[in-house]
Amino acid sequence: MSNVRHHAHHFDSAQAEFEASKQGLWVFLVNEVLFFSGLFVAYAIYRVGNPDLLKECHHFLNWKLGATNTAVLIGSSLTMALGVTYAQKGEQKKSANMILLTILCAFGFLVIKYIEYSHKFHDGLLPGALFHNHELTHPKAPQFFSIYFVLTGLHGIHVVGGIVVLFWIWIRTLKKEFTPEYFTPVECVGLYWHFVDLVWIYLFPLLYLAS
Amino acid sequence: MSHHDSGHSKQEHHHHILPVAMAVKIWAALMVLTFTTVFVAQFDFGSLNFIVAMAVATLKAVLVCLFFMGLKYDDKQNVVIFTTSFLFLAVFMILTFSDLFFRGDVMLKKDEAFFKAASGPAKFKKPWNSTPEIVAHGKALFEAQCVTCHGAEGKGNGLAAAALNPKPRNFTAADGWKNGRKPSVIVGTLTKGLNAMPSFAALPLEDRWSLAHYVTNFGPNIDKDTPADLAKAGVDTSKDTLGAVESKSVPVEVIMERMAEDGKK
Amino acid sequence: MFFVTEALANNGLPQQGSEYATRFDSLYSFLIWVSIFFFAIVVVGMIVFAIKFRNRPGWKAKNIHGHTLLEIFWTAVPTVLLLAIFGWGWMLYRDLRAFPTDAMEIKVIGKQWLWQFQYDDGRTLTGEVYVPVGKPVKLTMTSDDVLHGFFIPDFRLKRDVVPGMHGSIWFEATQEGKHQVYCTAYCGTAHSGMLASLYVLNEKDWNDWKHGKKINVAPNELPLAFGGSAAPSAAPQGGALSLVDQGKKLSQTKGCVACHSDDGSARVGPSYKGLWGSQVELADGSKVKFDENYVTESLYEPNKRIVKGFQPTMPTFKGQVSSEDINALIAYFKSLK
Amino acid sequence: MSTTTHDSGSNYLNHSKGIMSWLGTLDHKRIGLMYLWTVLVFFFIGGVAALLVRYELIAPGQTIMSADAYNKAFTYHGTIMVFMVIIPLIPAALGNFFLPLQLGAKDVAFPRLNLASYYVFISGAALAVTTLFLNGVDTGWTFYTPYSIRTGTSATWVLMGAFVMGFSSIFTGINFIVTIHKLRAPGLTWNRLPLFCWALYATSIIQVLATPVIALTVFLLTLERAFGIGIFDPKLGGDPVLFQHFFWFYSHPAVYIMIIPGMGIINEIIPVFSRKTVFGYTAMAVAIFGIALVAFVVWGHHMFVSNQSDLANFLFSLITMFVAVPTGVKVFSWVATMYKGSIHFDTPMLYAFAFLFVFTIGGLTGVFLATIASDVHLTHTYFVVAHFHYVMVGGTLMAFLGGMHYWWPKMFGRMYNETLAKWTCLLIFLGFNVTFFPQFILGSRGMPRRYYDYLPEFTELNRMSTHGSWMIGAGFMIVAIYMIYAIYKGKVANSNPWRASTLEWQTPSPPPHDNFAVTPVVTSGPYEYHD
Repeated sequence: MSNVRHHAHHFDSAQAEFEASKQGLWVFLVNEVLFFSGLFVAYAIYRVGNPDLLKECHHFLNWKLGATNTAVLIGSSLTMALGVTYAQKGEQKKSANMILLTILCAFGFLVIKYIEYSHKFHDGLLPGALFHNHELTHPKAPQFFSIYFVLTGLHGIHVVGGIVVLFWIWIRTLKKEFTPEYFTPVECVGLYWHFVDLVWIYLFPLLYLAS
Repeated sequence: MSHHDSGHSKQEHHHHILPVAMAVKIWAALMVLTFTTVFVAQFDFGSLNFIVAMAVATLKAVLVCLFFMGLKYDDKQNVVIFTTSFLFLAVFMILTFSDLFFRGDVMLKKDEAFFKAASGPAKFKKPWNSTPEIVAHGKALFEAQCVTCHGAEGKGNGLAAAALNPKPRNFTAADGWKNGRKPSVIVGTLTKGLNAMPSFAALPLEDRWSLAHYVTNFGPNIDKDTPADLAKAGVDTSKDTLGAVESKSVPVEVIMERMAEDGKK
Repeated sequence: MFFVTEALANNGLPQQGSEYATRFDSLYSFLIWVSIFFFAIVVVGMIVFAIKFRNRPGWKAKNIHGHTLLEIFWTAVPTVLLLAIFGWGWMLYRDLRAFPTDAMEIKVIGKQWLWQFQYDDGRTLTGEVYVPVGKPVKLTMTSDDVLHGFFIPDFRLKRDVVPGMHGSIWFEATQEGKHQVYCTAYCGTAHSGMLASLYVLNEKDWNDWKHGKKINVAPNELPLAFGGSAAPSAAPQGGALSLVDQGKKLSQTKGCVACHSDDGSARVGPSYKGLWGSQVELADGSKVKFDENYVTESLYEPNKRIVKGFQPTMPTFKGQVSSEDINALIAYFKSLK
Repeated sequence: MSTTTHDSGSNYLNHSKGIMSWLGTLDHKRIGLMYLWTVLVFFFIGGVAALLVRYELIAPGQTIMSADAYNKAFTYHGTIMVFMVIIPLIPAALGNFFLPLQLGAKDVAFPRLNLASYYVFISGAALAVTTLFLNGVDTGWTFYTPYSIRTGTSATWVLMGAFVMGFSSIFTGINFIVTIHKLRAPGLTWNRLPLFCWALYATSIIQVLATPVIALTVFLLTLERAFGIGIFDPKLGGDPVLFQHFFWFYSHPAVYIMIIPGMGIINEIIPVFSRKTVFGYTAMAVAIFGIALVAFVVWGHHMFVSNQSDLANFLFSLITMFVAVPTGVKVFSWVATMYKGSIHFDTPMLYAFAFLFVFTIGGLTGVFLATIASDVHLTHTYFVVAHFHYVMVGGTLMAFLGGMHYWWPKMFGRMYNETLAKWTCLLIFLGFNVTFFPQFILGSRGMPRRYYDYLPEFTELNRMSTHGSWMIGAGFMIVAIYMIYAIYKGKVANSNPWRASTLEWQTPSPPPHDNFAVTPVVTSGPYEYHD
């Protein structure tokens, strides 16, 4: 594929196509926010309705691991942003490395999540009917862990999706398909990845630091 | 909508490129904020913790949006689009709360009216003193509430008695009253419940007194409460009424149990 | 087309069973007249314009872009009117939610697919409930399984019955006699069979009934689809009907007919027809004779031995049917050759 | 308004051959047609279910099916008609075809996403319809808990289907929003935008904002069925009423996803056949947005008797009243548009008349249900069934048929049999009212909905309703026959048979592959007629 990119026939300039794709992604992110909204509503209901619920439950969440994951994701956001910057400047090599770093951070995040989950499974801190932990006696604790698992689970699925698209643009960058004129995919994947970070920025204090 | 009046109008602003140094600064800021929020969470400032945590999170989110996601330099349309989503998230929350946190008589625990004759003015003066009226009232209550087990004559031979062990109290017999047959004691039993007999705390206190007076009348001899007993039962004889007549709230399980029993009758 | 006029009587609303219903009906007829008015404006306008300004030689359309004043007018007027309607509706609704403290309370339990009514004296009725005329009655309702809806059209009164919650409604009946109760929240197979009859009794009947005496009020007009006509029972004991009739009536008032037909057609459960004395095949393949013992067991522990091809959904009737009732039911089953 | 007249025999239909050239096409017109045919197939299935339901109800007691079969029949009717027919019907089929044409664009912003949305839709629909061959589903299209958790039927599949189809709807929404923002022809300013585009714009916004919530809701419900996460299940301490909030936060706006595009079509038809501009263009556009926004804050009026708090009842009843205001503005403006017009009675206009008639009834009966006291009596009864059929069938479907008759010559370059079309329109209109008007009375007299069996006093009205359903069924059959006949044998139509002035008529019929040889330049409003 050549470095000169011909825009699709229904746009009258590559610029117009870039703007359109980017806006499309923003609209997609709107839909993402509303997708998580239901869970935040449910969370709020249980939090406000049972003030002591989180006090009791968050002791059973490992805030150290949570904080580490926050740091990991923020780091990946930096590398992602740099990846976009270098792509815009046409520095393919650096861009590719930054994207690779982002992918590694994403895997790191998942590994830590896996450790957390396995502890929860071991302690029987499971959603709803599966819940069987004897130290945590709050009647609504099963619901709390339902929300915990669905929220972090869906976020986790978004991370996995992120890894897939990051990998895709990494390959394309290595193939030198992007130029200072055409880097739409990098930009869009970047936006998506920052959104994934955004969700976690709220999940961390809401789930782990609730006192 | 100025320069968007036509989708085809050229927008010749070159892309803004986020400088590497700037990106690193933002990253540093985000890390600092993360440490702050974790640090604060180690102390208990009550509801303040939550406010701080949310404020910090929002600050971080804004930084990410403005710089990493480049909204600061982006087409204003996109800014509007993205903010809309939070507007509707708020609508979703607020209106759902307008139900969830304002349920009136719906939930059992809040539904005082669920308990029979829960409130209302006191019917009798000094209900700890046995009078024909109060005994008559007790009789009515007894026939509604007690005959199934204790039997119409208070012999403890009601329909359900057969199934019960120990057998329901026989009020006509003087024997077997561990705590004596004083009304105050019976009121206590009615409130706490005994063996198979559920708590009748749902009945207003003076109704429980009325019952007590009625059942003592079954017996061979009538025990009177000494002022000491009354004091022990927490009755202020100087007053005319027992004070608050609204029922003590009864734990949900008790009601459920009772309903289940009703079902079996 | 007689039925149309008959159906449209009282704006197509059922009889007025309570004082609230009459106030409701005035709101309702107001809404109807407002609707007719606006409907007329739109449709008449449409027809008149269509004829007057039809395309014809010599006639040319005038291009009109709008008329601000007119547009403001038809925005403002409906707004005001709608707010008024809201206010009226809310005032009525508030009365529905203001529970009199002296209301007699009956507890209602909905289960698939019958209604149970518990009085404070411990009396439990299924599929029928008796209330005094002119006295406030409060129903506190909950469900054993799924959502149900308690609906008394004659009282213009409805509320969902939600498992795990207790919702209440209240009414003060003015119209003696029978009022139909429906389940309005879809609850599965026999949803449309989940009916009950609410009898409003005058003071004398009410006192008699309370003390278990026999009373005779307007007979239950349940159609055969729901188990044919049944006289209300002088609960808790049966009236002076023949044993077979008592059994038939019980099978209706206890809600059996929601699931068991007497004409051989299988509903949720097997039909009684020709069942008596036959060998019934059970889910586990074994056989059992449909006799007194099996009938009794099926009433007390319904899900112990299920007939092949049916689901274990029947609730227990322990404590709700006396041995006299069971004898009556058996006599009834025998009669269904 | 500039017209581009280029005459080569090549158009989007014969531009490339072979089944693959359709299945893999990125042409919005072909994707629109594929949507159209698919949706119409589901419409047929849903319609058959409807006829079965009506036939069962022709008399009390069992007529043709068991209670369980009946419960499944009305569930499939509801689910198919809502998720697989009315929601994609106008936006995804007609919208896909005509939005770019009306904007003077060569295609939608993201043609690949557009094709993807079609296949996502197909797979979701497949998931849902498969259950027909398993043990079916009997929850009703509302999936209320806890019944939907307990029922042994294969509800999970349908929930999955709804989840997947949700994304096709979201993709279409994203696509349209960006297309309208970025791909309008030079000179096509916001205040020159055809009202059909405004309608699709508002619809797309609702699709993007509301659909994700139902996706999450059915996802949670699936988890509830699978693991018992206890959010909605009272047995595990969950709250069944919360489910209704989640469900209606989408499903009420969804009602406007269904009706607003219909309003858009009527907005196109009435000016064209009155030969004059629409009355109060701005008010019309604003009203569409008013409705779309209010749509998000009124969902609780479905729950007045659900045991939700009285505060919520107060708020929702109050806010709901304001839906009627913009709706009224639109209806009045449509009538006013005809004033001093020169009205042509072609089939599309007849459907517009029918629309005004039934939609007005549907709207006004909505006020009955918004008023809380009367809703307590009417909700869950046949009154509600009648009301939303007057809006959905009477409104959306009438508008859709109007649009089909209006745009058919553009889509296929052929005319249908005008006389036959007019008589069929009359038949459908009568059949519709015979079917659904009696249901208002059934409802107000107390017959609950979703009833397999009913008291004898309701018999005549039910029989009448069933007979009406046969008239509608026959009507749709006739339409299908003469429309398909028209594609092959109909007389050739010129590029602008109705002398309309919006851009889709400024290109040959059927339109060429890339719509416009020369990008048109817009110089005036959409409905400026000077004849």
